[in-house]
Amino acid sequence: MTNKTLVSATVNNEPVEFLCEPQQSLLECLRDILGLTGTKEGCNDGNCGACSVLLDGQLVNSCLVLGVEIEGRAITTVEGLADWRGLHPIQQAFLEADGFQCGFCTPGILIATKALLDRKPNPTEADIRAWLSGNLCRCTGYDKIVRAVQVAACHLNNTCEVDA
Amino acid sequence: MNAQEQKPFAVVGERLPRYDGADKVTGKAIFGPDVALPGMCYGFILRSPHAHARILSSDTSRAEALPGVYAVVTAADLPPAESADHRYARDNTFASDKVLYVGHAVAAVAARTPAIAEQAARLIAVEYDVLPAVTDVLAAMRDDAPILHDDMRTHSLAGHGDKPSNVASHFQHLKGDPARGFAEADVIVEREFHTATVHQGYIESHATVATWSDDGAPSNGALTIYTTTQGSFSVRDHVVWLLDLPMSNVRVVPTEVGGAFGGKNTSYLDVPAALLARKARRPVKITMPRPDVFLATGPSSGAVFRVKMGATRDGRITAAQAELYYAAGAYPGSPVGSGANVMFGPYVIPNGQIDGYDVVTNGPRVSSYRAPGGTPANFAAETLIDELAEKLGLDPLEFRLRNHAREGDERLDGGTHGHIGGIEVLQAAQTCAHYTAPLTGPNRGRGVAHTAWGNWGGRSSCALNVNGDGTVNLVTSSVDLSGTRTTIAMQAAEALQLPPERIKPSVGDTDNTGYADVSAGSRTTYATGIAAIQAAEDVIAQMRARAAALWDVPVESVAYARGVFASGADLRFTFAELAEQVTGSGGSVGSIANVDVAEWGAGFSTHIADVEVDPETGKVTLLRYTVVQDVGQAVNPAMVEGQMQGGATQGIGWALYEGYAYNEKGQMLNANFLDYKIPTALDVPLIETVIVEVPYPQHPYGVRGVGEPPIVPPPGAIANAIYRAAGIRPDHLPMTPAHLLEKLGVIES
Amino acid sequence: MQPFAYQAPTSVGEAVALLADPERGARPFAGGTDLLVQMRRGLFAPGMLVDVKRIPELNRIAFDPTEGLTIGAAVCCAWLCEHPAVRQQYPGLVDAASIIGGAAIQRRATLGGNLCNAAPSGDSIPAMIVLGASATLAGPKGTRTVPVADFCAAPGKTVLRPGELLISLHVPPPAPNSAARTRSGARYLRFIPRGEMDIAVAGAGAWLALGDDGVITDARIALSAVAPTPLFVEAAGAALIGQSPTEAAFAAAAAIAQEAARPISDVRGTAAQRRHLVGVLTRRALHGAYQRAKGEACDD
Amino acid sequence: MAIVYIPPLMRDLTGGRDKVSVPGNTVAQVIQALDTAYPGVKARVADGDHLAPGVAVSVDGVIARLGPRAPVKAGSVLRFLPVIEGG
Repeated sequence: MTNKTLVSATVNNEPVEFLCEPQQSLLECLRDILGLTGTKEGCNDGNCGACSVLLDGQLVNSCLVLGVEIEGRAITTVEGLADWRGLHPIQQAFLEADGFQCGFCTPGILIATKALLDRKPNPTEADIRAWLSGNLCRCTGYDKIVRAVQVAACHLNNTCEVDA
Repeated sequence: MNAQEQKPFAVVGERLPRYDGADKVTGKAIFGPDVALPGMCYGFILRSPHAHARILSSDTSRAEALPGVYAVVTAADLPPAESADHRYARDNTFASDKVLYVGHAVAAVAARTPAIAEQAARLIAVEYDVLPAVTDVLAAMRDDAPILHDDMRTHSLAGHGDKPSNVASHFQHLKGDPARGFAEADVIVEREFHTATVHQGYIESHATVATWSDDGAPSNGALTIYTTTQGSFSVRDHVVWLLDLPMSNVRVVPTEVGGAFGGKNTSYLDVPAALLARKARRPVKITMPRPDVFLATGPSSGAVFRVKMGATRDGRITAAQAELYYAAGAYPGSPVGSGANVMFGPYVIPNGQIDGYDVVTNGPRVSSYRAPGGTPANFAAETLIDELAEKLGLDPLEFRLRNHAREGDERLDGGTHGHIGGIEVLQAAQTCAHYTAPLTGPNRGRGVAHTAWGNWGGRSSCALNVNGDGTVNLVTSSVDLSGTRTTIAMQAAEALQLPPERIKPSVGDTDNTGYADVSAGSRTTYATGIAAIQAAEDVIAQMRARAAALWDVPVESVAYARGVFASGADLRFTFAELAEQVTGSGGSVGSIANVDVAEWGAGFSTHIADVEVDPETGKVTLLRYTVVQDVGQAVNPAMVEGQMQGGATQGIGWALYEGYAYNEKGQMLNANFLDYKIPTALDVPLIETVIVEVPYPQHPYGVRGVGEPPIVPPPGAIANAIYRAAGIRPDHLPMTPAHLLEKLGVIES
Repeated sequence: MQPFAYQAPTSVGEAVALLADPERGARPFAGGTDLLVQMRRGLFAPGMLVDVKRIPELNRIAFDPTEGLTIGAAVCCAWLCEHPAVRQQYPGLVDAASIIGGAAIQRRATLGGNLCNAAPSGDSIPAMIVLGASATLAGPKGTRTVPVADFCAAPGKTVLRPGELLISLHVPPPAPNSAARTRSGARYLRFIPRGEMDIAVAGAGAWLALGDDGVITDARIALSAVAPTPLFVEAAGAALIGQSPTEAAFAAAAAIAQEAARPISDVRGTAAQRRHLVGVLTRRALHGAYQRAKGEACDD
Repeated sequence: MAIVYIPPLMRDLTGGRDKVSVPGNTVAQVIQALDTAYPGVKARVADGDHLAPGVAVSVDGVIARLGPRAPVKAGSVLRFLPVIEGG
């Protein structure tokens, strides 16, 4: 018999309840139980960052968090960035700056970017590179990702020049 | 002239946002591992722990008996092979008599949950007779090497070998008289290079869902496969070939693709999933764990090069000679042929010889990786080019310019260069901000490398359908790896003379589109773009005819420009007005263009790297990096820059960090993203791009392929920069800190 | 991953009771950044994970100028590195704690886990050893304290007894002597091929104290990834006592460290490379520790 | 007649000639004609009805996807080349 646990948590500002087994990672719970497939599995060992989510506002690899651990806690995934007003300024910035190619690492990078800009609204290029070093991207060479984060920062700080 | 008048195109050349962009930044895009079907169960593949072993027996009964298991399949479930190639493909799906690499698939299980499937797979008892393994290409060529295929004889145009060998084939290009060429040389340089096997390293693993519409009757079942692939039709071809099914009964639906770079040209999970789904009588999903991606999918060849070049004091290359030894992995098919083409590709070699060897080794069978075979060959050749320039006291770009091929010059493989922009690229590199900026500071150096890459055309299909409101649906069978929906739609918009927001592009499946080759070889924007333009021209022709009929005027009198059909002074329809008329009566307008583009423009790329070498640790830091490339005509410059930056970064990884490490048993030691080190955001600087546009005349807008050339020069450019910084010439890829310390004489090798 | 049970006790007593029950096959679980990966690889299959992150004692950081620093075993690296007193008083610890993985790993990985994982390459262990840190353990028979230098027994093996749980790590106050003007500094450096996200090829931690006359009064050197356990090279530190802090003295100490190293060749580096790096990194770490002892910023 | 460039490794069969003219309306017919004139050619470039593994043929500078069944015109130029793939 499986020993399933009922977990109550908040995911993208919505209350959720789900049953999971202790060995199921948060990533599996999000994707396979809650149907939130925006969060991706790249390596399942914490080395690629594709599964990045926010746990109580803190950046974590959801493959290295157990689903049972999130009892009473709040998760933000890529699906929780946009709201009824439209895309989040970070998403908008990645569109404007072509900050992705295949788009597979993008959800994790958007989440990591949110975590960065929440704590450091004006990061330097070095800050951005260091912070995103746990999020592998094989397509872009990071150049346009770094620039997209810079555009996102200026969107969020209302410091963008017109027609930048 | 103002800027507006100078601009030859309305849409092409604009930095437009991507049609699929919003789905990619919101998590809505459906990639391979995201597909789920009702009633789906899960497959798991049992793989060999041995690099080389005979399978003595296998017993699946305990797996089959486990509750929750729906099906177990092995090689016995595959139809017999009908040719050598077929047998290789069949055996690479499931090993029959021998396993040839760690990770070689032996059996597969479908079960209610992934955990049960994995547990059941571990219950399959396989008895192996372990054999000696060989992973190094030169070791595999020795007389006493373990033989992978008892029936393999070296194929060569000089005749077949007479004894079993791991050398699958040998070819030779010869031009002029190399001995005479070297005799004429004032300076001769000669080196041997060793390069490791590398992986494409896409972040999305392989994933497939297979389902049979009639619940699995084997004779007439209709199979649908959802998979992440570079070519839906190539998957169909592969499945049809191995399962002996009618083409019409196999439908392949490509998902969004999370990185591919050639690695998803090959089908791995589709046949196992189809077999399991047929036996399990329900949809089966298989997702490959990351370690298996390294162990069991096709990386690019590790290789060895022996290269010799000679030049005169006035800077003319007189002769060049190279031997290329490429590890193919378990079955023949390394990219040694394209490696040979890249080797001295940009230059006029009056006397040259290249010998290429395709050698099987106990590793996964290699697949394509962005400019297959080119990067390590270019590293070898461009190191010697740099050395010649240095010995001759010439600027390295100037030396390359003096020897550069022009249109009509003969290549070493016997072909001739077409309309190429290599000289323009070198000239742009000479004058760019990076090359003209001084580089100062200790332990720093600047290097350059330059390449030619052939690109590709091939088969493509594009359908356009005009809607009643004047919008147009565009459907192609070319899988969109990094934005080609957008670049194809932009070309259609250009040809239709409509704003791009009126075009809605999508990627179809094998049931509803015409045949296309894989999205590979830098061909998609180029060749599928030609299909889109042809379809657009046909749509306009049909629309003109319909306007002529409605107006009752000769079709020749109907002109079309900037979205307006007109005849005479007063007859006028906008595209949307006419679209409303034609869809309301007489049947709607649409067109499908199927092309097989036989000619294409080669791409040239020069890279400039500034590095700093820590002489105590051997660590290389990239200070500045510039990519200069002829793209013919940039359809979407932002996306072109992205290709140049991304390709360069893969090449940087190849240069400095990446490589399969094997132990003496042939087991890979770094089958994960911790120890198979692809560059992180910290390892590369901002990558400057210089887009050179020498239009390719065979494309209506001058487009050339873009994606592959930028992966080629980084190792050469970085190696040459390291030489300037530290005085050593690296001859191994990756150029690890340990390798540099050994070259520096700081540690023993 | 094999199925297991999960418990998240809120007291040390409950946790120890779970861990001490041999029927349960329980293991402590904090950040999970090593544990879950190893379990997925099948290296071990515990019957239960005891999540220790809800136990208050394991989540504290406390600093007192006379008592020193106490770090709960479940405190994540990011929290530790953001702590103002830690940043100010223990930059040598921040050197190590801040490079264990990228931003996301930093929010899960703990110093306690790094120590209990007992990898030869654990970056924080030499950094703690040179600071004279000790580990407080609670078990069925009560609590005990073990110097970090003695904690690791072999790759993946520690002195933890069945049922014992690491509660906290204690680092003495930065100035070890009572003489008010005694100054000390620490530095940890490792070598990796990429900028981040790698396991150390080799690492070196150094700590030294300067007397009024500028002469080294005490010094400690410890190494990572060059022996079966993190290696405390007492002789290298001892050789510096009474010396002036010159590059020559640092080089001599580094040579002793090189002699003590017992490196192997593996996928991450060769033995020759590691032995060489021990020299370079020890010298550079001593240089950095000296700069910090003087109140300067490190120049690399 | 089609013009066939003889690769260096096959010139032992053609007495050192690097270019020969033979009749044929398809690649297969050209190969057969070559083999008649220079016995042994077919065994080297073909494997039954297929081209030998790793061997491609170009007709007038274009790789012949149909292999032996590819059409050949009078005056066409054929070359035997290693197979090339793209990524």
